[in-house]
Amino acid sequence: MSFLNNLITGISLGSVYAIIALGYTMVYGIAKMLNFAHGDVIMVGAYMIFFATGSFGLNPIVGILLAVVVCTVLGVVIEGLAYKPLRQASSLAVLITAIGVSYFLQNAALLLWGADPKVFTSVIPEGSLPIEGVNITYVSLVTVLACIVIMLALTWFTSKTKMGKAMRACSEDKAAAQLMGINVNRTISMTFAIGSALAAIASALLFSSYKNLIPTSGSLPGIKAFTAAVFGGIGSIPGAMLGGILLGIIETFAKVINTNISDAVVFAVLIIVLLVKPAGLLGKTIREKV
Amino acid sequence: MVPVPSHSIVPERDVDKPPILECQHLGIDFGGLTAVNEFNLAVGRTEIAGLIGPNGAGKTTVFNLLTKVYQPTRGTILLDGKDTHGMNTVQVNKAGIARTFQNIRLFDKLTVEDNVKIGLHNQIRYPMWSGVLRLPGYWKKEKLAHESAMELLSIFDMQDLANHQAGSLPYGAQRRLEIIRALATNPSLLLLDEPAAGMNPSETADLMENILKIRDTFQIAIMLIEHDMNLVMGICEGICVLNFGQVIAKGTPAEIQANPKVVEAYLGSQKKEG
Amino acid sequence: MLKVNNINVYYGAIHAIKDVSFEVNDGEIVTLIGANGAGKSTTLQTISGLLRSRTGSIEFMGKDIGSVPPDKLVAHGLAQVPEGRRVFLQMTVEENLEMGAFTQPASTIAPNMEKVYAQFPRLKERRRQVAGTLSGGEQQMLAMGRALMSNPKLLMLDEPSMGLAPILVEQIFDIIKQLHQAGTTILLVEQNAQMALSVADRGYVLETGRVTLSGPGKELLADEAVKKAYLGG
Amino acid sequence: DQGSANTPGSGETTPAGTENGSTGSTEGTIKIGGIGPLTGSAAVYGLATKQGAEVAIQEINALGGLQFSLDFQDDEGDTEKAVNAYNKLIGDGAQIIYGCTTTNPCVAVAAETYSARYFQLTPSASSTTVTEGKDNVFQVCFTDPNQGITAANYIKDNNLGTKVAVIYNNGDAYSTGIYNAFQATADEIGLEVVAVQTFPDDSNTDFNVQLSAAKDAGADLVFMPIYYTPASLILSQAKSMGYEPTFFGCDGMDGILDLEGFDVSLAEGLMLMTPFNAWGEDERTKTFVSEYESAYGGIPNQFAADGYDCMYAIYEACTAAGITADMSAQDVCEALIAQFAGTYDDAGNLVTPGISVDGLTGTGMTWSRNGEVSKAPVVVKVEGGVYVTQ
Amino acid sequence: MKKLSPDRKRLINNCITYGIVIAAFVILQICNAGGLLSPSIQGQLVPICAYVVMAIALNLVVGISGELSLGHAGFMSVGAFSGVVAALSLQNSIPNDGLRLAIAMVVGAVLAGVAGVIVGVPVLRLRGDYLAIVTLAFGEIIRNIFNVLYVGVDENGLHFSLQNEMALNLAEGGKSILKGPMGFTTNVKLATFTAGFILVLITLTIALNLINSRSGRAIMALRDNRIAAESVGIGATKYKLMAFVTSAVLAGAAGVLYAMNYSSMAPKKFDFNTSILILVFVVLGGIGNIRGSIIAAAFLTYLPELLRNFNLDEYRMLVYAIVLILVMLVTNNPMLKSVFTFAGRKARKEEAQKGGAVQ
Ligand SMILES: Nc1ncnc2c1ncn2[C@@H]1O[C@H](COP(=O)(O)OP(=O)(O)OP(=O)(O)O)[C@@H](O)[C@H]1O
Ligand SMILES: Nc1ncnc2c1ncn2[C@@H]1O[C@H](COP(=O)(O)OP(=O)(O)OP(=O)(O)O)[C@@H](O)[C@H]1O
Ligand SMILES: [Mg+2]
Ligand SMILES: [Mg+2]
Repeated sequence: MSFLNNLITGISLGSVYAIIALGYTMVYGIAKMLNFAHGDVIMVGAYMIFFATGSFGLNPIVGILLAVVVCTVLGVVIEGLAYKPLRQASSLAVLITAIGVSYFLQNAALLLWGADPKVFTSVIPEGSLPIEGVNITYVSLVTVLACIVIMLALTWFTSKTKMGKAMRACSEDKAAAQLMGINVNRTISMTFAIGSALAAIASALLFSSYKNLIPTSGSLPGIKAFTAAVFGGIGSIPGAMLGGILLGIIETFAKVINTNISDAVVFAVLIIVLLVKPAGLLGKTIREKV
Repeated sequence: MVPVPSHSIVPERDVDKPPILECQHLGIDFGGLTAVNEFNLAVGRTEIAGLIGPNGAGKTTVFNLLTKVYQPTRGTILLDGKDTHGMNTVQVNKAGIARTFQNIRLFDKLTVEDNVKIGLHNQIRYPMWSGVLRLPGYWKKEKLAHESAMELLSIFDMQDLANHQAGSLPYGAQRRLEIIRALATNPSLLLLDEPAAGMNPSETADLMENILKIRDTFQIAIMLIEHDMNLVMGICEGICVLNFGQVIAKGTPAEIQANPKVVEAYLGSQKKEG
Repeated sequence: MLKVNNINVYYGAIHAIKDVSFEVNDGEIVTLIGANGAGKSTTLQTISGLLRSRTGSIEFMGKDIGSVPPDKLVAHGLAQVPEGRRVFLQMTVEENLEMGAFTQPASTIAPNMEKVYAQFPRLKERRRQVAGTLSGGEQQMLAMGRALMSNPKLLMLDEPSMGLAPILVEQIFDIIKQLHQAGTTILLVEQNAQMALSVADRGYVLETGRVTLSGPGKELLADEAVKKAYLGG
Repeated sequence: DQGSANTPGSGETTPAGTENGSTGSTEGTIKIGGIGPLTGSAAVYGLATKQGAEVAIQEINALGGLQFSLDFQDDEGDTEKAVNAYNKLIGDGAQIIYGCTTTNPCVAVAAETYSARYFQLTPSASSTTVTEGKDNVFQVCFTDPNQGITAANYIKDNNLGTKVAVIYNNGDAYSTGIYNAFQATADEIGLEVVAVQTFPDDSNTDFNVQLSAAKDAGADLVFMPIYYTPASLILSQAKSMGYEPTFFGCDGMDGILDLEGFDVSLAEGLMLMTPFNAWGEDERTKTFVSEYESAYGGIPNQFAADGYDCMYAIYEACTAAGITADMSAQDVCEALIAQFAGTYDDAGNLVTPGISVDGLTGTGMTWSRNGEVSKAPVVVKVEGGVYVTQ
Repeated sequence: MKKLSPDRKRLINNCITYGIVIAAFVILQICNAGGLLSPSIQGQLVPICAYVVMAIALNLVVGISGELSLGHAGFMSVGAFSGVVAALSLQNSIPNDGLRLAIAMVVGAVLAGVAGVIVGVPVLRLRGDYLAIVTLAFGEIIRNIFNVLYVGVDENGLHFSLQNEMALNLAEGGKSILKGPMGFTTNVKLATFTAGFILVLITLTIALNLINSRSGRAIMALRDNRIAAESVGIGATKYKLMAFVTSAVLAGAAGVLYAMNYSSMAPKKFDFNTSILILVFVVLGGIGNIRGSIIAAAFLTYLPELLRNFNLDEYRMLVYAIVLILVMLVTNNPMLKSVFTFAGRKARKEEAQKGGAVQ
């Protein structure tokens, strides 16, 4: 029984990682950059929802919509101001700029909204399924479902739609993409818009399960999501989801074994998996044509 | 003296010496696709052999098999009589196979000279700490490396490009540099993948002379893939034609040009060029 | 149709194109020939907007395109097959072709694709294979097919015959002729001057960034200097 | 809206005297250099200590006697930055060091002040290593072991629980310090500890495993020597898994009721040892709370109160010792040490006793030679959303 | 004038780099003697040296070997803590501070090197971002271990425990050195600016000499084109490992220098954020550009302290973030770049940048 409950805990934790990782992979797979500011965009989204629902007592849905709008705009603005000028620069230069943006968002949030923790009011009704002995909260149920929906939607989008394919083209060869008539800048902004919108949704679910909200709340989930994304196979959308969920499960059982060194155990498992599957769980190793 | 396999076309001067390279039943599959199959060939000590065939026939793949970029699915490769089974790219190179690449693979950001010095890596050696501590050995070997590099560059008289960045050289120069880098590893078999691609006829003519020069000065075997028939027919002693991964013909240039299968699959009507 | 007025292009300090001027009339095949590093590719990239000229002007169908971004030009009917293929290595052959038709209405994609497959049956066999694993020549075919997907008015080809089997070179040039008959204007950059000049209406010879010779294809073929330098004669 | 009311920035709006800190030598003001996290994940604690102190300094300066100025530097909760901040402060002529807020930085800075002879008083760095072997460093908060021991005894004596589980932050010195003392005492007095669970740092979000471990071990009391931010999560997650033991916290727990948006009903029945009760009835507390709220918004927690008391302790010591603004930091240091610890003869017998300070966090606070404060720990219980002293 | 040969250029460049370092040291020493340095600046000299060494070390991996490492703070911590343990346990047996510091550094460097091998052997089989994430993982693991590691010393030598201080059961007069999350709290500071300067010089020499040697060329060849490098007989694992371990060793030494400047330091210090900070130095200074790393490390370490002087209070880190972003935008702007990086360096910088990790 306790095993089952731990498994459920793991899945709910994992689904939160997964939902962040999805947005992360989106940007990551296309713009080929580690957007370390992604976690902080999530943080901003959460504050939006918090004030909308908490302070102004708006309906959660409205709150989420507000967050989606704000995050999307934020994402596009960040991309335009901080990343676009670096199209020619090395991906590491962009990475560092992203870190700068992350610092910026955290400290801006600190100034705007203060350092004291805000306790998030769940956008999903509290409580759990009425099943004896197992504890499945509605939040985690919704999170898992949301994950699956988003995962399918993104997969369809990038593999089937014209825009999605254009994104992949840009991620491979910007010059060639332009020669196809693809507006590279618009396409990449688009990617950020989508990624940030997903960040907003993720924020709603993340903080519905783990309620404390401070300006730095975004960074750890951000890193976990990055880990999950790589774990599942970079750029692979189903991989991001799988990676996230597994990460959650591993983390939970690592704690069950011993909370003292649970992190070490988690990362050890991660390393072993990557050594066995060097391209992540679902990442495909495209052999370089020689 | 080793009996030369019947299915080979080694020039007389090499017949009494064992072949430098011998492929038996070589083959590889990529998923469903059989890229190369039943590839049998022997190359003489100082032979210039040609490997031609339509695009996608499997020529480059053969090179990749010989250099273990891909591990063969079937068959054996004997280099100077030794089976290269289980070797990796590095070991094969140390054993004596050097190559160039169809899509040029230089160390773009390094200078021309450094590219050659890197080719000399296993020829002129000194330990890491000798370099870090700048021991006498370091200075001696570096001087030697510099001289050898210059000497090699002089083959295509490229000495005065020594300080240029490899990546910003024009296409043709890059191809030549790749050949020099390969030579620097002191191979007994040199594989050239479309050395004349992107060169105009006059440049190609120079290249042909140089290939012959290399063979004569270093006394090594050269195997080349090329779509420029002037070059292939001009310098190759034996030619092997691939189609859909299968050898469809072997023989001297004359025989190949006459072979209807080859004309039909590869050469086409051949409005004579130049 | 295309009018290039003394453009100058630099790579940082390197002055790659020096006062180059030429024009391509509607329905012509014009070829640029020249040694490695002469500036042929640079010229094409400048026309398609990937590089910018410091001086002069580029007119396409009577419109100055000197500052129009590359992606807009495609819609205007300008397509380029870049040097070294530049196919999308991680996308399948089919997806690559779809990308070529990015600016086209969805309805035209299917028929165009059939046309391309008809010209390059090899691509049809490999339609589901990722371009990265295609052979050199297969990639070249894909690059050309991809450009054709946007039914261009002006097609710019940068060394289309590079690395192709003789039989395919012939095919490529046949296709070029067909396209020409079908009314596509073509600007052709070639190392294979022999073939290029024999199909071209007019040709320009580029040497270290300068136009040194120009004239009808046949005349250039006969020209002694050209013979010596580019025909290996 | 609430949010911008507690903008740290609004610290700017506090009247002069607290402000001219780094602008330096106002005539006749004694310069106090404060150190604590104003940014980063520990910012909330640093800000509380800063603001509490600023309230006190306003009052003190209003008295018209000794004048103080506080220059409070950010250390991001990081040792290196704390030492940098310290160097900056003494460079600007600070005479007394107030801080650090968190333990590790404080230990490092204490080593500096000890060798450079600056008097240092920390509101909240509660590890014994802070004061160990340094005669110039004093604490206003309980030491960690002290809290651990008291907690164990209190739980035993009032038999609040028969089977005890502990959840603590093993990445944090404060938490680990209390736990170790608690465990040791528990073993002595035969208090049964059935489960010990840890978490790596305060950004940790999921406590289901720790809680179910405690639950499965049948613990009826969970001891949580941790800060209130993670504690609030534990409470809500315990609720959602239907686990309702007695939760018992330490002073780090104080502030949980002021969490914006926190459902205080979750904390109903929570017991904690805090020296400060914001709902206390005495005048001083009331005025402090109101002043604090008007200046910064939000109810002050014990960090703020400790900060407030620090300033008054320094003030009283200074007046008693007749400190003047023109004295060198070193002279100030020796004088204040004498005032806090009292003076002893070579045989080590007390000659003159140290000062005794009445503050928000305790009445008759006195200090031992090794810098530890002695004040009566107060255990409160949350009832109806406020503290009720036990 | 005739074009300089790259060797000449390289030589001149290196001389400039050494020159800058030595000049900086001399000037600062003179100012210090003249009492011109504020305590704030004095206090940062040693950490700056440590960060400079870290930056150079990481640049060997990121710039020269072209692999992204997000866990270098881990090696720094291995050096830091083992160094402190060595120094404190030798306190009585070796009275001479300088010697004790030197020994501590050697110990720290060696152990960090060992860690480097343990991490590198498996990790370097991975590519690009997978390697990055695994280095991150190792960094976290190392920190996690130090968080539960207790070390003490008494007359029967060192004692280790993974539970708590009591479990060390030290004999009378024994002292515990590492206390889990507390890290060390009773360190005797030994680090001096001079020591830091010497370490920087040593690091610089090792880095530059390695780069301009047979091994260095092999490492860069693997970075630029792995397949081609293997085709000329250069084994990937050996040379990637060489760069990685050298880097780890230097990071270890830097860790010792750093730790020896504080009487107390917690494992928490050496977390992901510190690894990132070092990476910021490297990228800002120009990937593969050693001199850039030095300047960037010094500048970015000093910047936040400089900002204290403007009474920014809570706005300080916000400004820091903005400055960081702006600097990145400016230094990477194709137009402005030429202004910011004079001819000699430009080429090499751009080269290396393209060679950087995460393609
Ligand atoms: N890694 C791979 N995965 C799948 N298929 C591959 C791979 N490498 C090559 N192929 C296929 O094997 C066939 C032979 O490829 P190869 O590169 O050897 O052709 P080639 O003879 O060199 O042609 P070209 O003259 O155009 O270079 C091609 O059809 C190609 O698609
Ligand atoms: N990215 C670049 N950076 C610097 N110089 C360049 C760059 N690209 C080309 N060049 C230089 O510009 C000149 C023209 O190059 P371009 O590629 O146009 O020649 P080309 O005629 O196309 O030669 P090829 O037949 O090899 O394609 C050459 O000298 C080349 O070295
Ligand atoms: Mg090929
Ligand atoms: Mg070209």
